[in-house]
Amino acid sequence: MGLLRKIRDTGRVAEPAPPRPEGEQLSATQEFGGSVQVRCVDAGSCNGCEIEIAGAFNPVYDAERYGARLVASPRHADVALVTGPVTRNMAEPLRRTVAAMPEPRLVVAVGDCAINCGEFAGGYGVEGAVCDVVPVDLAVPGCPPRPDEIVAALRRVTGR
Amino acid sequence: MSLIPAALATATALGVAGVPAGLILPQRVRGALVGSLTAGVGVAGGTAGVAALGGGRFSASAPGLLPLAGAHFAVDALSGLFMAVAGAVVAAVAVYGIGYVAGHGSHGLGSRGAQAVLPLFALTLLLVPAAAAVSTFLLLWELMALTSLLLVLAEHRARPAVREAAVWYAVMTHLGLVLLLAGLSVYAAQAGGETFAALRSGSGAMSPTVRGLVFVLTATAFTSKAGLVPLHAWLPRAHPEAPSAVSALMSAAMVNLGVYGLVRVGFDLLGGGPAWWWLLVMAMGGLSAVYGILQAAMASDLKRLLAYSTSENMGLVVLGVGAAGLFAHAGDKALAGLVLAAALLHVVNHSAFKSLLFGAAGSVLRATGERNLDLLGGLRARMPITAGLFALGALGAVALPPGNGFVSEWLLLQSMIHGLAVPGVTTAIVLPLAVAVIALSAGLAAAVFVKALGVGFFARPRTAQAAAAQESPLLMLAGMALLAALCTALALVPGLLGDGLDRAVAAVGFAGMHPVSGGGLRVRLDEVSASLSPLWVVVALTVALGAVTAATRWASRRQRRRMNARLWDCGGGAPTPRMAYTATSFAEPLQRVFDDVLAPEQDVDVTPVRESAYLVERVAFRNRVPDRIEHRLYRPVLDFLAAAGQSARRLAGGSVHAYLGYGFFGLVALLVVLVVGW
Amino acid sequence: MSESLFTQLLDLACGAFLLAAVVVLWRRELAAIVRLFALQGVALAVIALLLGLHEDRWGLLVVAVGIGALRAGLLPYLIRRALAAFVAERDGGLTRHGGSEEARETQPLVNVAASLLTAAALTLLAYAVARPLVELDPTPATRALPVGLAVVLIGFFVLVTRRRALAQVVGFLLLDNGITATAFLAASGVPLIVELGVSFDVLLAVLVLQLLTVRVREAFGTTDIDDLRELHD
Amino acid sequence: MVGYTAIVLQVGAVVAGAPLLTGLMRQTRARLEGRAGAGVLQPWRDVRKLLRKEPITPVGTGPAFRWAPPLLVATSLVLAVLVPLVSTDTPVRARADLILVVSLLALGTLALALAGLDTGTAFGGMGASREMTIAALVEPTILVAVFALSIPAGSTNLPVIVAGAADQPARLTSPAGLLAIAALAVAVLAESGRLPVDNPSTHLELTMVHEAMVLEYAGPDLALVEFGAQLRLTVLLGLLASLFAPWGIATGASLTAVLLALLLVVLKVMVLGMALAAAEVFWAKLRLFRVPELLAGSFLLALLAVTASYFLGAEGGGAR
Repeated sequence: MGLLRKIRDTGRVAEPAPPRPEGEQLSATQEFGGSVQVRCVDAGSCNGCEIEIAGAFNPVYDAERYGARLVASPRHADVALVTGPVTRNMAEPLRRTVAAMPEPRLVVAVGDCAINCGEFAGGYGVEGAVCDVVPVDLAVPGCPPRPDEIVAALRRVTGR
Repeated sequence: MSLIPAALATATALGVAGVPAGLILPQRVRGALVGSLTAGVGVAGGTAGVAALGGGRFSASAPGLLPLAGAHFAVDALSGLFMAVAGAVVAAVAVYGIGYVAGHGSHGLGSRGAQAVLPLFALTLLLVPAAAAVSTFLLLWELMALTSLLLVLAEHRARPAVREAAVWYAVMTHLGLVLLLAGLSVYAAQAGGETFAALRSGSGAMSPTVRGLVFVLTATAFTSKAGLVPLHAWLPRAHPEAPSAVSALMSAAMVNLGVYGLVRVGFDLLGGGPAWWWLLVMAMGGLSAVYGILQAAMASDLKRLLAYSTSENMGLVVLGVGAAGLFAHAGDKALAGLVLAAALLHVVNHSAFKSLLFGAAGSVLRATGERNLDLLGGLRARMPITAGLFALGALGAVALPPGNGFVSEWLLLQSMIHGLAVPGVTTAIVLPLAVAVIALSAGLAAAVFVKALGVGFFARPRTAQAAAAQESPLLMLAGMALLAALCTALALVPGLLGDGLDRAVAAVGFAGMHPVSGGGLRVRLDEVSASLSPLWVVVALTVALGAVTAATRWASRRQRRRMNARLWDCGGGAPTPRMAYTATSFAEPLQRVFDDVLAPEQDVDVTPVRESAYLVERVAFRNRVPDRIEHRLYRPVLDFLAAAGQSARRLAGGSVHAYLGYGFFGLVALLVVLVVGW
Repeated sequence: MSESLFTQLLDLACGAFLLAAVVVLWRRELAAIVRLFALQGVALAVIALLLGLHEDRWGLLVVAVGIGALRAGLLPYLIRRALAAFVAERDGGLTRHGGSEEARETQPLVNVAASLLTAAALTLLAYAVARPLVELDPTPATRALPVGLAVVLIGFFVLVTRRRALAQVVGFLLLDNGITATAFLAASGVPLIVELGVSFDVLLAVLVLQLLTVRVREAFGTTDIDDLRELHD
Repeated sequence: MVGYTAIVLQVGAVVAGAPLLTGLMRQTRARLEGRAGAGVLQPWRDVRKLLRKEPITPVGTGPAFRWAPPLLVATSLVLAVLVPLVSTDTPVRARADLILVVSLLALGTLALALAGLDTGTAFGGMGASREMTIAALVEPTILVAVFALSIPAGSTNLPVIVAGAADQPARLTSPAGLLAIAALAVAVLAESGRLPVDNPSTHLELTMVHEAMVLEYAGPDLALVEFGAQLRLTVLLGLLASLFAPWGIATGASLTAVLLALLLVVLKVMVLGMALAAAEVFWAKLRLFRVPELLAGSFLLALLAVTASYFLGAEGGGAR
């Protein structure tokens, strides 16, 4: 019964939804129609971005209310959230992951490393930024980006 | 009326003609001709059976045919049912066998000996139910055992395991014969005659002890023939090692005769008995149902799996037979008739799907040389027709709609559920357990056949043999197609059997409840009713499937083309077929759940590299699920026999005089006993 | 109270009574087991209460209140206190076995699924055995007689198969509950004085057992009864 | 005529309501976790989007993979026709046999398990193996519970059972009735792949049962798989509602009664779904090898229900 009391005392922790983010609509958004399944790919990140992505789906930011949901297989996914500079060992798996997603599909690069290799630029194990490996449709800058920025990017994809 | 004797005579003539044909003919035409003769035996015998099911009766005696007693034959609807089933299976399997033999040359089933015996075996399958005297019955029974034994041995040159299986089979079937001989002899002596008519009229005057003794002896023999646990040990050995056509005949026609014997002796001749007989029978049936299917779930040898599934299905049938006895004892002939009809219907259905499954397994074995599911896979692309036929048989075996097994298991469940109307604390306790047993075995059967189909036929081939498989020759496919048609007919219009089933039930004195008629099944008792229409289910499913497909197509009308893509490999290298689940891994959760029952043997050997104990060079893992009942029950007996044999060797010193002396003293002792006795 | 309502309520109480015993086999947490035992005490009290009301025997009402107080209140309280003592000691962290093992029946001698199936078999046995008794005098009360018998058997089974001393105490108490229920249902209760005496005995037994387990625990660091085999040598 | 209307209404409500029920359950869960939630319409949006996506056939898969999703939905649709949710007096009432219903459920499970094996991936096989293990163990529970339910009605025919229970509510509050409810409820949880047997929202392959089998599906096929699972859950909850709270179900040929019954059954299923979602917040998924314990427990309950209805059933003509 402790949990019940906890639920009652806590109430709603999700913050009120901020206004819909600016920016032109992506072509696929229309087809998604407010439902986006997300597959995360860690292509070599320091895990800072992963923590923020987890934050974006927690009760406070609650990305799920805009229709985004994490899934376990790229076959189920519409969007690949790619983090980190793409390491040599992850380049091929990343290509395969994106190829395994059914059309229409989008790739979102999360974090500075994913956009331009960030701190790791020129590292011996780094193949390049995400856009060097797969076409990127949307980028979320930041090192790491704040959860609300990730949520805002996802909202541009879901259109809600 | 004269159809039955004519058909039986034709069958006999064809079967007997097959013996010289198999021995003399050159190899080129042997298979085809003997196969045609065997098919003829099947058709003729099946015709006789159908005629008997249609209400025909026949009885004849040939006093001179056998010494002392003469031969007696009688055919009623109960015999007719088993003859019709055996006839249909024999005819289809014979066609299959022609194709099977054609590829094998003169080895195995194609050899002179095997081809000469095959028609005779088919004939005995058809004649055993027609026997109407103890001596005739026993003679045919033994002939059936011997011919099947020779057929099991057919491939003994190819694999040494065949010989061991044959020894097991020979010993167990002859122990069964001894029990049967003892039981029926006591019965005949007490009844004062050896024809079934004499036994029937004499059973009333016998003391309960003698009746009980007769029943226990004969029931033990019959259940062993039916492959029931714990007397099943021959079955999972002989079925896999026999040529597949023979396995099909044994599993779909021969084991049925165990049930026939049980029903004939228990109900018809002895006229039913006290509750403990039937509780015993039900206990054996329930045990085999669950234990058989559990062992099938653990098996990765395809034919062994099918053999254990036979044990399970016969268990379900015998469970029904036992329940019928229980209800009859309580005085409810209507319910007894209903549940017996369900059991007999399951015999028919099981024969249809099991012969089909064994046929398909034979095709796989022929195409790949492999029975181990772990080494097969991907066959659906290379042998699509065989895979489809196996799937059809498996649908029957899992007892789900729209398969034919579902029809009879539904009826069996219904009759058990409604059996609670029979007063008494025994039924109230036994029936829920029986329902649970049927349900558990049906659930496990689903897992078993998903495994057999999914691991053996789906995904990609695991070995080169499986990858190089080729579709079977036309005649094998034709034989299986006949059986598939039979399965489909039984699944969609069980009403085909209709009155025949009622007559078979009425032949042992129970009320026919007409559970199967026209469009479906209907159970109607005093206070209960239930109905099932398999055809409706199929139509409904088809319509729904069509609607779903059409709706999906409409909803995604701006349809993108269906894309072929590589399997999702988690981004790593493409998954190799060796990564796919095998039959062993598929069964692992069940093995763990039923750990206490199965007692699997596992051991892990870790070999470290020479330099360090922490670096592993090789890990060997062995997992074996032995037949536990067999281990616990047979091993001590075998050990005892071996020990006894050792000590008996002292008697056999090698001196011929001593041997003659034993005979002499034995004779004298016997005479002394006789003199003193009188 | 109308006849049909009485039957309905009595059946319900008996059902709850049996169910509590069954669920004891299901759960591993000793705390939950004790809670279930308390629940069973309530069901037993309700059975006594119903019988008393139905047959206008006011003595039974007193017994019912007494049973409720003892079996749903005092005994669970005592066991819970013993349990709390173990768990508190665990926090000292000095014992050979972990405290969480003390608070849970982790490894019963017969695994849980098999215990449940055994319970099913025992219940069927109880029904079969009690059948002749029921047929002597088929009233709603005697018809529920097998329930009491089944609880006796299940209690015995718990006693045989559980390792923790406290689980065994509960098993013993289940057994006693079953006997009491059987007595009520068969003969509509034993004389008041006998019932009081028995209850007093049970209370004493529990106190003694509780003392014993504490001693055992202090001496051996565990209440796994199987470990007591070492005493044999 | 009213009978046909009832069936059309019922199937329509189930088809339209199945995703909404899932949405409602997710929303309930979200609220209890302090989240805002995606709204009850979200599963419909998911289905719509998946239908528009590209269908994919992985190389090496065959007809089983292709046809399992439509077959799953088809079996659920037939169930939606058969199970009396709105009216017991429909043209299919003679066909609505409880054993048939159970078998059709199993047929859907089996089709999906074969599809999982057909992919030839490790996860597909793993999911199929686990799913079939659970399905095999659920079967005895569910059929013995069916047995218990059929005793007072004297039939396994669903409309007869439901109508009988609606006439005599005492059947439901008897120990037999209550035990059968509990047993069947556990079986329903297992059949529909909910907590504590299976976690439908897990992302970890090694903990998956149902999800592992469908990892290869994409686009419209995936839409069918998800829709099929939602249909099953809805039909099963509806079945529970009809069996154990049959009040208000139409038993005659009156259109108003049918409409009222439709409204009531929607409410009942909503309440059941929300209760289940709320309960799931409190439950953890059981280890796979603890599931047999749960099912053994529910089997015991079912068996007790049978014996109780036989031995205790003093009234209602239960025992004879």
